[in-house]
Amino acid sequence: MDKNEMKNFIAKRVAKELKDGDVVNLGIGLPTLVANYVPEGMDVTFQSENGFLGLGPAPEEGKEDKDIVNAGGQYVTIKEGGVFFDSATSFGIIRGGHVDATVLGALQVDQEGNLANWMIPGKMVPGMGGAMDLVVGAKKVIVAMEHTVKGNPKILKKCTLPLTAAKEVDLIITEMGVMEVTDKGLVLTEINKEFTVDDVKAATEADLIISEDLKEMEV
Amino acid sequence: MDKNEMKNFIAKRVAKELKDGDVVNLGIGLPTLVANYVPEGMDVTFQSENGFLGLGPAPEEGKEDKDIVNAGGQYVTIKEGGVFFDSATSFGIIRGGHVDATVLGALQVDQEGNLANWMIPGKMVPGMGGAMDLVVGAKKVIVAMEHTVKGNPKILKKCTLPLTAAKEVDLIITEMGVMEVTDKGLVLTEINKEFTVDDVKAATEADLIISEDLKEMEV
Amino acid sequence: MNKVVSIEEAISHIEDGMTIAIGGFLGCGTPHKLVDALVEKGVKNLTLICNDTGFVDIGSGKLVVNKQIKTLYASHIGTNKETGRQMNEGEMEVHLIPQGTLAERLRAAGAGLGGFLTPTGVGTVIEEGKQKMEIDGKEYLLELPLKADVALIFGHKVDKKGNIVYRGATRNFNTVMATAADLVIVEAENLVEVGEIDPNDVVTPGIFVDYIVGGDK
Amino acid sequence: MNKVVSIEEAISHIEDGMTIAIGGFLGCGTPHKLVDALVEKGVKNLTLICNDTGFVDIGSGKLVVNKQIKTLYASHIGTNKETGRQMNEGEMEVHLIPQGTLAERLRAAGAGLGGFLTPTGVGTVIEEGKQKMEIDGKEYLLELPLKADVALIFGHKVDKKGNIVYRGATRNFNTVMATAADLVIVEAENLVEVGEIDPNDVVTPGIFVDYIVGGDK
Repeated sequence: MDKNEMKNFIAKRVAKELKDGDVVNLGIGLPTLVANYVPEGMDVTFQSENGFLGLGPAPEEGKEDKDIVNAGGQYVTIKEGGVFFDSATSFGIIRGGHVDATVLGALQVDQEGNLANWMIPGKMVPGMGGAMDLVVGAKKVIVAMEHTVKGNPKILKKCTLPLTAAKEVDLIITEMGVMEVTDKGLVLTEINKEFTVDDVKAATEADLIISEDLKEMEV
Repeated sequence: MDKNEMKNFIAKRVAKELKDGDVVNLGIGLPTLVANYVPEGMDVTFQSENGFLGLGPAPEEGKEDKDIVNAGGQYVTIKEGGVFFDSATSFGIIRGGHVDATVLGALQVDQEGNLANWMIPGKMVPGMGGAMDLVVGAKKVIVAMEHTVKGNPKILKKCTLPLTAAKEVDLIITEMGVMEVTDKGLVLTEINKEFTVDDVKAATEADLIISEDLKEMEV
Repeated sequence: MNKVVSIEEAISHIEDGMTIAIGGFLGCGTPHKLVDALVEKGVKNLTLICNDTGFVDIGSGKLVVNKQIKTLYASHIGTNKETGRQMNEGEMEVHLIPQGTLAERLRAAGAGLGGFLTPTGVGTVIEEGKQKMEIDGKEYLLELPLKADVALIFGHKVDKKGNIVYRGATRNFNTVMATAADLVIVEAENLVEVGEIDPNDVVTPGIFVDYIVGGDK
Repeated sequence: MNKVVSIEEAISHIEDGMTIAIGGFLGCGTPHKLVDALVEKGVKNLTLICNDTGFVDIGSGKLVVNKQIKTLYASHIGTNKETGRQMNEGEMEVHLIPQGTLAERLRAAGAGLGGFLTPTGVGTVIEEGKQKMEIDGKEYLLELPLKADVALIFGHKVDKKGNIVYRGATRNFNTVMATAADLVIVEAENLVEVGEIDPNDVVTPGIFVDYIVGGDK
């Protein structure tokens, strides 16, 4: 798989986690691809934390509306039945547990479900934006990312970067497999058939528990 | 003065406290009469705590709108430029100091500015409704009422009934005069020419400081 | 995801002992048909959250008269004598809450806040049992979220996704209650198709609504 | 009570050292003309409250580039490199605040609340210096109100009383900022007569607005 295929593979697998009627917030980058893989007939509402529900795809060229942009500042559309609101309402929805799932990337994630994705001290401090609220507020937190960065593990025993939130991650989905954060630790529940368990272990710093019921990762 | 004249006399005097651009909340009963005495050309916006700004007079018979009632449940109207909102917004406006004056009645009020107007233990417990928020939130709290009840003082040294709020009253306006709550105590600043200072003192349990600059109460 | 159901089906989810929040202000903006159905169903030992208990024959007060309420959270009960009688005779437990605090407690529950500091009630009996905090030299009471199992609300125009537009003074507590209950049932004055309400005009997003009844007047 | 003034008159009230809240989200819903006027006026040592600092040439970020900002409160600054540079080199004091907390702190200031308890930031550096409270077994941080001297906001349709209707995703922080400043200036995209906006459609009541500029496009 090339980078692009890999990202779409991950996004496809994330889409399988969504259920009819879900309200979902997708982070910038890879997570936005998830919207392309929602099965037809399934009613999933995407939230844009800058102020609306019913986020739709990018508009055709020339049909951009300056007042309809997503949280990344890109022109998007709103679907029929969508709703615009302000930031206080938006984060009331998020913090109040009315978002079923949030999908976002990570700089680091660990076996306790800790997540770091908003700063690298002394290097890059973009700010947390809405990530801290989303990770604390959403019912299900899914980290969707490439398994490693430049060959180095991002799934650790313990995050070393400043946290976005403590113990809030539920699921990690990468091109190698699907990992669930449980009381017992991080459990590999699905594996991409292109990799062996040893491959995954080698690319993961965290202690990986292999599910007795390990399945093939299907997308 | 008969009861009705007395109430209108008090309401007229209260109206003189209002300034152009003020946002004002009027309590049920006597205070509602204040709206009739706002000088023409003066822009005063009345708030109805059940959910709007721009409270207007009662509609003509037959023109009642079931969705436009005041906090007393009576049919009213909304003026041009008015706004409807929900209770959270309404009390955000009230508690946030965006109401310039609230005018309300009292069972008791005392020389420290304490107010009791929401219950008589064991006898009448209607509840505080929006009164506690209004008295705490409004920039200026004006108590408008008859000076005594059945000949007994209502303006006391110290309230004996459960308080609506502590030390929030700024001004007391009755048919006998105008009293200001100050750091030094309760100061009679205006007197109705139909009464003597001794009359007012006799009808008041609170220690009454007579302003050196005592004026005639004009309406 | 069909949310439009009969009143019977909607209230079939309401059982004895539940906490029910009902919108409205002295009957204005109250879901009257849902209240009537609840009176008919006769579920008991309910905890009721509402601004007021309306009148003996209007609004949520009917549930009081029918002796279905065990505990009440409200800001004003003076217009319904039966509420006062049941309170005084110890038949019903009544918690009187300042109106702004009641609205904010419901909002806090809906918005995932653990509480808020309000100046309302400082120096009064409302202080009792509450934590008092001083911020910037001013005293505040810590008030906690208030949540219901079910909210019964009323919308002027409701689309089939549950997006709601209110009219006039009917919003009152309907908006915050919609966010602060596990199950939300809206009584629609007018039911419209998805797309008939401009996304800029919606006040309560449909994601808060589980069931829609009425609208076929 | 004429609120409609020139941009020059409106911003004549803004002085060195003031705290200014500016609406918008990456430039969407930002009062661009007011920002430009403020850049031209050149007031210094401002404290800026905004969601993000836009880009070097779009939105409130222009004020950063022009070195008018001493202290910044924002949730995200990654799209404006100059903000990061000034922060790293100690030229500007930056307070990063989770977006929901920022919105809620402004709302609290506008709604007269002394603070609120949020779960956001528990277990992170955001905890530092804050009181932590446990409610019902869950941990929360006590966050305090955030208020400005002046708020610069943007409205799609504004009547001459200052009643505002927004469009699309432009509401963002404009609504809460309108409530949380001593002086509120709205830049109108369209200025209309009083009465042209239905009382049911107003999002920000005109009582919050002191001055109205623009609208003559």
